[in-house]
Amino acid sequence: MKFTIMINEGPYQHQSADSALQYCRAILAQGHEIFRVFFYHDGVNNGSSLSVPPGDDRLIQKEWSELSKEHDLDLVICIAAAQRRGLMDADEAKRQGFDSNNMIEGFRISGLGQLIEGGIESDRTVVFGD
Amino acid sequence: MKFTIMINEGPYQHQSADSALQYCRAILAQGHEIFRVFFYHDGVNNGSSLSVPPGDDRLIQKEWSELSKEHDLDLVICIAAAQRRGLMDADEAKRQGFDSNNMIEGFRISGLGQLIEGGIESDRTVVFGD
Amino acid sequence: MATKKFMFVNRKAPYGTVYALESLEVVLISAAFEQDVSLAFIDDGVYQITKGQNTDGIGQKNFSNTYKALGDYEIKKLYVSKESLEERGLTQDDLMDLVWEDEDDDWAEKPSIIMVDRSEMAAVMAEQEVTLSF
Amino acid sequence: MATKKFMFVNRKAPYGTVYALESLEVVLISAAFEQDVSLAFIDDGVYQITKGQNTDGIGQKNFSNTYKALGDYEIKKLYVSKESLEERGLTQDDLMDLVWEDEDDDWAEKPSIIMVDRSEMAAVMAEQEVTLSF
Amino acid sequence: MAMLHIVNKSPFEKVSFRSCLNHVSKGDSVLMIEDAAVGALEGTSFSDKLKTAMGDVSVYVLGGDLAARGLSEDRMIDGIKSVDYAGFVDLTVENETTQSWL
Amino acid sequence: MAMLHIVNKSPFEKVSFRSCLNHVSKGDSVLMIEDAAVGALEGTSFSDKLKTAMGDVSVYVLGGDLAARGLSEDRMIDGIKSVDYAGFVDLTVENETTQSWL
Repeated sequence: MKFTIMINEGPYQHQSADSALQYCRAILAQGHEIFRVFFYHDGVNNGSSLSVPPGDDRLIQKEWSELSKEHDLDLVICIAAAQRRGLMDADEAKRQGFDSNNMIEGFRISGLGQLIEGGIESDRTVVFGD
Repeated sequence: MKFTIMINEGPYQHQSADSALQYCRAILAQGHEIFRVFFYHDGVNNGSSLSVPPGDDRLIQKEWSELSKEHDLDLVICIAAAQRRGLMDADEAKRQGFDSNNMIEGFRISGLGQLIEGGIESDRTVVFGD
Repeated sequence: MATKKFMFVNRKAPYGTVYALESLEVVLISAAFEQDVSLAFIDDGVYQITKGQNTDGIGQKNFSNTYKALGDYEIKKLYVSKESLEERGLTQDDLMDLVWEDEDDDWAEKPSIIMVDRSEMAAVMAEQEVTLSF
Repeated sequence: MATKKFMFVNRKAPYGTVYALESLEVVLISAAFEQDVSLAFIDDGVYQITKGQNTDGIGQKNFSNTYKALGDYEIKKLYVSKESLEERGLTQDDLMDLVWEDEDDDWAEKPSIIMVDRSEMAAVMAEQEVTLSF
Repeated sequence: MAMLHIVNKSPFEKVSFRSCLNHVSKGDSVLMIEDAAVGALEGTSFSDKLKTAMGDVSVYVLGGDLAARGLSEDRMIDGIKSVDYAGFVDLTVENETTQSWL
Repeated sequence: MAMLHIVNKSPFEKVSFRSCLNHVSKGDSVLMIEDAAVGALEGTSFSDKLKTAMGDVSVYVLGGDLAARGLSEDRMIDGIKSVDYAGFVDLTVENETTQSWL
């Protein structure tokens, strides 16, 4: 069965990013397919490359990044939400004239249509938020 | 009268950053003093330099930055909260071995003691959050 | 592409959080995919479509007029919870006059707001294939 | 530096949001400033100090033991709302046994948890000089 | 010492406003900001609770937040005063302490 | 079509859980995750409301979230089933649709 997941909150502040991560792992463990994970609102901050939590804490952004690599996941960050919150990849940073960028490997930036497409193409759409 | 303000939420997602900004402007307009503004939890994201909201929307991070310049405000970002969320200035980025940094001018990074000190040294401490 | 029944559930007041605004951005995009779109306004979500919103005092953009454009995008099923209005001391008169134009009826303006009680809202929700909450 | 009455108000459950954890980090730092510190646990904040917390299933660090260290930092006034416990089907037996050692009484262990009803909690809150909420 | 209690969440959505009213002291003030502004209206499922509290405390609303949500001041419970941000600062100064009900 | 309703907020803090129960259809399922897990307990100010709903819907709780908050499963309302994340996925598969009550 094919799933699309939407995540509305950033890492740490709310549990939704943790819950969604565990849920995605369980989907994959059962042999189902994840069509797309769409990060919206503060959820875009799950794609930050600059987090350095205390050594005994989880690094949620890296866990997403590694899960993406391992299972070739399509992790999509909403561009409009990302621009509001200051999350950008190298291309977007260049386009905007910034020296720095802060998007971790394994994510890509795209538009809201990707969320609707996910809803259409998937058998189940599940939302995690506040 | 001397004020310390704590802000617990990032820009856009919650109104608290907007409310705090308006409140700080009103404090200054009445001739009171702002001893410190302390950004905690997701509030650290108010210091992001990479935001590019739609042209007809406010840029909250820049408004803080400019208010700071104009009134020589002490805007302090909690280092522990900032590390969890991937917000860092150039020095911290260098120390952590990152090529990029994302803290806007007018803020500084420091520890939680700055919040307690603000509470002790100020006549009023006001919290904005979710 | 297939056509599915999409519902956008709005439970939160505007301006206090960004959800109402960014939800509306998704709704507008969904129009381009020609899906069967419904919106639900329950609990504090009913404040999103009150008339007379004025944001001069809070430094945020007033986006309430965007709801008036939904009809032009063929988004014309806005289900509003009767009980939610009542609890908040509001009536339908407090809501914006949201309409769509029926091209099969000489472009007559027809109301987009559909007042429903809880059991009717539950029945509408039960029909949906994709439900997005913000 | 002056000594002020600081109160940290905890109204939220742990793990669902970060506030409980990051509030505790502030409380620990406050100890270094030798202030007159009180904590209030009301509403869902009472879940922060339940005993037997086990976070194996949710991928987060269990930080509940940190509350047990508060006594060592001379933080020994933890006001817990009776009504909040009752509404949640809990009693004081469900809370961790939080204590401090009284050096003026041969280091006897004394309870840090002070059960109060609403009017008592209101009276404690009214005495504070700096109230931080998370 | 009088305290300014700041509430920012709708009383129809979260329990924080009720919790605030359960913990105020006589002579305190309550200020509604952000989503809490909707609590100022007369004739709601919350208005009786607030009116009862108004025997002991003064209640204010940030007018800008009320207007943003399309609600006019003439629909407020009698006795609630509307203030702007300058008035918010004044309330903070007049009361010795503040508590935000997050 | 049966729907899985996912609630993640404490019924003592926010209205979303009650709102969910007011909008379920017979044969639907309700899963409590994150802070909503505390709603599973017997003998609370919310338990009667949930037990009434259980005449029409099946109710589940994510066991890990219950345990994290120090609450043991033997204190749950009779008839609530504890699941892990694999069980969460199963519930999503068994029900044709999902709705998250944020």
